[in-house]
Amino acid sequence: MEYQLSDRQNKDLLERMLMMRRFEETVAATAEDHFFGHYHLYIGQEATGAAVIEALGTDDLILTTHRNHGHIIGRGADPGPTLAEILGRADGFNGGRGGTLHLTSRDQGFLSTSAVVGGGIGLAVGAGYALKRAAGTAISVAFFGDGALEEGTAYESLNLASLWSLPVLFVCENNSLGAPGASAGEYPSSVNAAKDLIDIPRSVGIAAQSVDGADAGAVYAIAATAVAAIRAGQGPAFIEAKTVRWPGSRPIWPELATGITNLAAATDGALISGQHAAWINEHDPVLARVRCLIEDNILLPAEIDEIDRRVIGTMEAAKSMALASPLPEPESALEGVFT
Amino acid sequence: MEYQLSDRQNKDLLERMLMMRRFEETVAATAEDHFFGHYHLYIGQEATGAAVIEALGTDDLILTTHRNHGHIIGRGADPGPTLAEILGRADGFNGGRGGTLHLTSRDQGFLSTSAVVGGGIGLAVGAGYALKRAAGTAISVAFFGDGALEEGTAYESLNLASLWSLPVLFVCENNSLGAPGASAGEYPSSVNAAKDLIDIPRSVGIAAQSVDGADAGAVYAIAATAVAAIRAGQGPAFIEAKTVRWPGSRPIWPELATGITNLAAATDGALISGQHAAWINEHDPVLARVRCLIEDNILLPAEIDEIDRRVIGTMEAAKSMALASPLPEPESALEGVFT
Amino acid sequence: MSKITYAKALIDGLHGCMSEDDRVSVIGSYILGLSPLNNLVDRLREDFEDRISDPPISEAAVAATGIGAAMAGDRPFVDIGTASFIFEAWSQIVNEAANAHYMSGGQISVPVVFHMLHGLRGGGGAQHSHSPQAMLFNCPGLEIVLPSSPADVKGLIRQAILSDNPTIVIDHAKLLAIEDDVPDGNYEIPFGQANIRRAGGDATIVATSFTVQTALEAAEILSKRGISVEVIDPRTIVPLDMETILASVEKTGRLVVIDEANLRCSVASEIGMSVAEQGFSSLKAPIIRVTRPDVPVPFSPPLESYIAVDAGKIVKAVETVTE
Amino acid sequence: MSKITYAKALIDGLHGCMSEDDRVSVIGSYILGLSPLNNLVDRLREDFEDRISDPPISEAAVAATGIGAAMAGDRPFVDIGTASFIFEAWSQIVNEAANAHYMSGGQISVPVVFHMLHGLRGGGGAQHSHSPQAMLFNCPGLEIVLPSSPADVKGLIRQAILSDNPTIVIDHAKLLAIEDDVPDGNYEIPFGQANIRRAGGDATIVATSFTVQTALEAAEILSKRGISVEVIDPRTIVPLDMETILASVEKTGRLVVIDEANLRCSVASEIGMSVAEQGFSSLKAPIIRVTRPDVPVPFSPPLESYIAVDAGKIVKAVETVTE
Ligand SMILES: Cc1ncc(C[n+]2csc(CCOP(=O)(O)OP(=O)(O)O)c2C)c(N)n1
Ligand SMILES: Cc1ncc(C[n+]2csc(CCOP(=O)(O)OP(=O)(O)O)c2C)c(N)n1
Ligand SMILES: [Mg+2]
Ligand SMILES: [Mg+2]
Repeated sequence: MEYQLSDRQNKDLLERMLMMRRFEETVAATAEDHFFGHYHLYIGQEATGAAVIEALGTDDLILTTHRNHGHIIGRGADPGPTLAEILGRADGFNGGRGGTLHLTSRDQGFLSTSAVVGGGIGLAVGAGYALKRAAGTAISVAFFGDGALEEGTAYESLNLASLWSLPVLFVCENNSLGAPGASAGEYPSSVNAAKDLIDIPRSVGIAAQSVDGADAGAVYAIAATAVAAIRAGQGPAFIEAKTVRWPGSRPIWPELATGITNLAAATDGALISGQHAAWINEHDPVLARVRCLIEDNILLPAEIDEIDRRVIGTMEAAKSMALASPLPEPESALEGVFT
Repeated sequence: MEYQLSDRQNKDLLERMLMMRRFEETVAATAEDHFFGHYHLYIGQEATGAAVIEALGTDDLILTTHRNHGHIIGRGADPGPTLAEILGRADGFNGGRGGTLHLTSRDQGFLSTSAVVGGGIGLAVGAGYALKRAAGTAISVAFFGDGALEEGTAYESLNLASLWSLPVLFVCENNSLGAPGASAGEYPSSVNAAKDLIDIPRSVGIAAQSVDGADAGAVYAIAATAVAAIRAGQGPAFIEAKTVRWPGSRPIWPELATGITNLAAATDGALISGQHAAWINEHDPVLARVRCLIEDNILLPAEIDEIDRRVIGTMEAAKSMALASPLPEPESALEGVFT
Repeated sequence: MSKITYAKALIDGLHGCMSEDDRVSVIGSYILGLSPLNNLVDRLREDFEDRISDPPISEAAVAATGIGAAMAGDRPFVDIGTASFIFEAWSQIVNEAANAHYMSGGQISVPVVFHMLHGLRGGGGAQHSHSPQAMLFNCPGLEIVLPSSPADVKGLIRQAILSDNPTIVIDHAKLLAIEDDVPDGNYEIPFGQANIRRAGGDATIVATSFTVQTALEAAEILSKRGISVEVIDPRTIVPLDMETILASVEKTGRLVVIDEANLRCSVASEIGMSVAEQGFSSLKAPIIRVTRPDVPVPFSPPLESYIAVDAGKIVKAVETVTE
Repeated sequence: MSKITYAKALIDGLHGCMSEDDRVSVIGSYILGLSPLNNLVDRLREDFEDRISDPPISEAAVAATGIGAAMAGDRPFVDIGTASFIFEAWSQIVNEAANAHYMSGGQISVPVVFHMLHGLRGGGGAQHSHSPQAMLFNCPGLEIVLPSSPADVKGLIRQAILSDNPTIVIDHAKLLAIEDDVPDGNYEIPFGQANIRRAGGDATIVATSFTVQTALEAAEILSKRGISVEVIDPRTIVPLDMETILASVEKTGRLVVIDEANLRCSVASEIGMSVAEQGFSSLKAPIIRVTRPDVPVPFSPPLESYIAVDAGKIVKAVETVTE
């Protein structure tokens, strides 16, 4: 069975991607004048997150990583409290206690963001354990980077999920291939001797596939197939989405090196210029998606523009909300260690 | 290139196996009247340890596990101080501080026995790191059980050794297949979702092979080939030896269920009787080896008997030495935390 | 009320919770280690077959599984076996379980229980004899339970499972076979309420886990020598009932703190220091700690005995502070 | 003598050792974290290209590699990065590195150095702000070094590398940019010798790592208020120079202990308790600890500031004990 996006889903998915992109642009713009810890933008990986999320249901549970903004926004969390959290404000999802590294939106099914590389994978297996015991059809999803596969807990967790046939979807966003960050001092990741990362889950009997993470349709087809199999009780599945990590992380390379996205450039390549032009042209999954929707006559440029304008408006409102939110009361730091 | 055992090596190897077997029989016999912690006998796995050790050189370094007696004795460590250590005596290799779980004979190239499942694997990778930097031809060897492959550090260590092309031989003694221990309350091991354990090292690019661990000749051929490749700079290698764990571990199943080995039973099956007869017939690697040496006219029964008698004499001397050794001075417990 | 072993009381407590609440499941069945009493676990296996499972030797993933399941609403009881192996899952405990509730701003709670056996067991050596409670005490966000009697373990284990916080229950292998009166039926013992195991006026002893037994032995010897000691068992160190301890020290003016962990940064250090801070004016003598010295645990019996807390050492310490 | 940053002094010390001894290699090049000074590491990369390597994100295997290499005779300097991630390698540190020498009966030594950056860094949140020295203090067999100045770090890092024992060197991100006089050439600072950073007679402050700077700030404020404090930096907590601390408390009769770790079982608890035990008769007032409270580290700046040790809190504590 081949899963294809319906028109409605195509629109949804584009909106998710634009929400992700415009949110990160807002983060980068806000960061210039306001305190942030370090953060890691999701730019360049939108097609993967949006397509996987499109394949999920509302009861599914998600565990994500330091590069979590896209997942949370793409899943439909209100960007206001999301940005407020990143800014450490009282009205942030975590009341300012988590920040970008631990951003959690329980209402959207997020249980935790672990900033420990690989930390969320085992938690997702645990969520799968609980869901399997509950005997419903919900599944859990772990998003993680290629670097997480260097951690032994990732491997242990894969083995355990496989042994107990838990309903877990493992989504590895391999953003190291061609990532320009290394030269700017970013962490080396994908320091893995595996020729093919999917050989790792396969070695412990987990069905695994690689996909071009910039191709939302392809990711959706694979994710929807995997989700259906998991819901049918076939045990965990693993997807490696090959994406390209964009700059825009703080403090390592805080510039929004590729500028504010101009959707018109999807159809008019001449609008892309500057040092990173080739890279934007080749890799930008948002432009690629827009291009494809127009070419396939799924959406008109004007319809896309309308979505984008709405998204941009949402972000402006979110920014206002977040900046209007107060910082938490200092003494409240002592509260809430225990329930 | 196919490695074959020379006559000399065949004799050596048999002696190593008999030393291992007779040592463990001595341990079990001594345990009845003297204090021991828990221990884990190597009976049933002698062909693997002896053949791998036969393929090593004197400068090679070894890290082993809780099931270490065979490796240490097979490598030529004096059984006196070995038994003394297991008995917690002052003249034990570790001065009584380690006991069976941490038995260390540095002179034989043993760096440590970690009783943490998987603990020695990373240490062996470290030894390989040092040896590679020293640019000689020595290699390091990690012996470990199938259970160790459930630990994430094992996986991390394989990946690291592969990435850095370190001179490490990984020897997994998979003793869970057909092991009767589980029914007697032994730890479940081999709780691994991998259909084939060697798929795990292979997933991170390590050359790996399985072998019948009861067949000393086959283990030797594979080990010698792997050692030569490692010495030639080809990076780490992995061997899975399929063996069968014997009872005789304390406290779980302390009986020497299969009795004292009678070498005559190698040629006269009628001498094997009792509850475990089939199992001894099928699995005992010592009897299998003796049978094979006689059938292939490599050694005469009388020659084998002579070796065995010498080995038994050595064990009697070892036992006397160990039992004559005093317990350590209590106050000495406070010394030697730091160099 | 019936006279049963500590091990049975523990399993009874757990069984009671499992009977009441389907969300409670057991991951890891070596709850009583390799104790001869381990077959008590068979009752759980029979009555809750699909709720007890043996995981691979993967402490980190196993702990994460417990934590993630708890985040999703389950109430897992995760057995780690020998306490030394919790170190394999240290990041999961310290970085995930302990922080999640606070750092999520209260959105998430983590009602997981981790159970393990700590301490000197006789020949365990350096890698099977740890008492990790001292290190865990330095990690905010974990409730830490150290039972010392059959009646306590039954009620404390129940409270641990009912608690919505991540809770570490640390038993001692040498407690398992101890027999004593245990109330029938289900009951919980609230956390943070110390138990005055023996009343006395000349000196206060604070002890936890198996060392409570040793302290009671010492108290008996001391009473024969005319020294009357009060033995306090905090039962949980997080939360810690400082009030009971301070009130006792106010009465006796003398404090000896006992701990199975080694000296530096031990539970004894913390409790002693808290008294030095909050009860200083009551003190008539230096506080003395009786703990393992700062050495790895040696294997050989005379070496292990030499470093172990025993009644003799406690008696000596009390005699010193009451001199 | 030249005025250089702490970061440069650290790299100079390491460079000196690498120049002298081929057995010294560096595993992990984020020695200065994401500090803007991180490019100082380039000097090591250039001069010792084949002796510095970046491992995968596998703290446990990386630590084991360092330990195993040391067992085999190498002298690796292993950088863990943010101290919170040492928890991933806890078993390797606590079960392998710390025990090997003792439990082998002296056959093996483990001359490895583990380096990491601890503490509140500004926005690090609950998983990037740990100070693991308190937990490590409870593990016998590790030397623990907490430098607080450029001159100290250079000499201490050298001593750490020369030591035949496993040694943990814990730097603080906020120290890296501090500039001060540092002697030229190679020198080592022996372990176990506290440094009296400021002499005084009214109260003793014991502080470590970055809190030494905070304590000195507080001492300055207090001196303007007519209170003269002695600020002692133990520099290493294993071994710990109790003599210098006890001598100071004997003189001042008052003790405030400062620690970046959270309260329970902190380094401050241990040092305070040791004084309550060994220096009780000198004490004229309760000992006070100034540490982080027992909460995970929150992200938001006002929350983080609220729980941080600062000069104001230290001043208040000293005023209380000298009242
Ligand atoms: C256990 C642990 N070790 C090291 C780090 C520091 N660190 C933060 S992000 C990162 C790289 C992660 O790579 P990857 O998982 O591929 O995610 P990406 O940033 O590429 O999306 C590292 C090493 C960490 N957060 N946790
Ligand atoms: C980290 C850790 N977890 C659990 C244990 C308890 N334990 C001791 S032996 C053992 C089974 C090991 O199986 P395997 O590695 O296959 O070795 P075998 O005993 O079969 O030779 C277990 C779980 C341990 N020693 N270390
Ligand atoms: Mg990556
Ligand atoms: Mg096995």
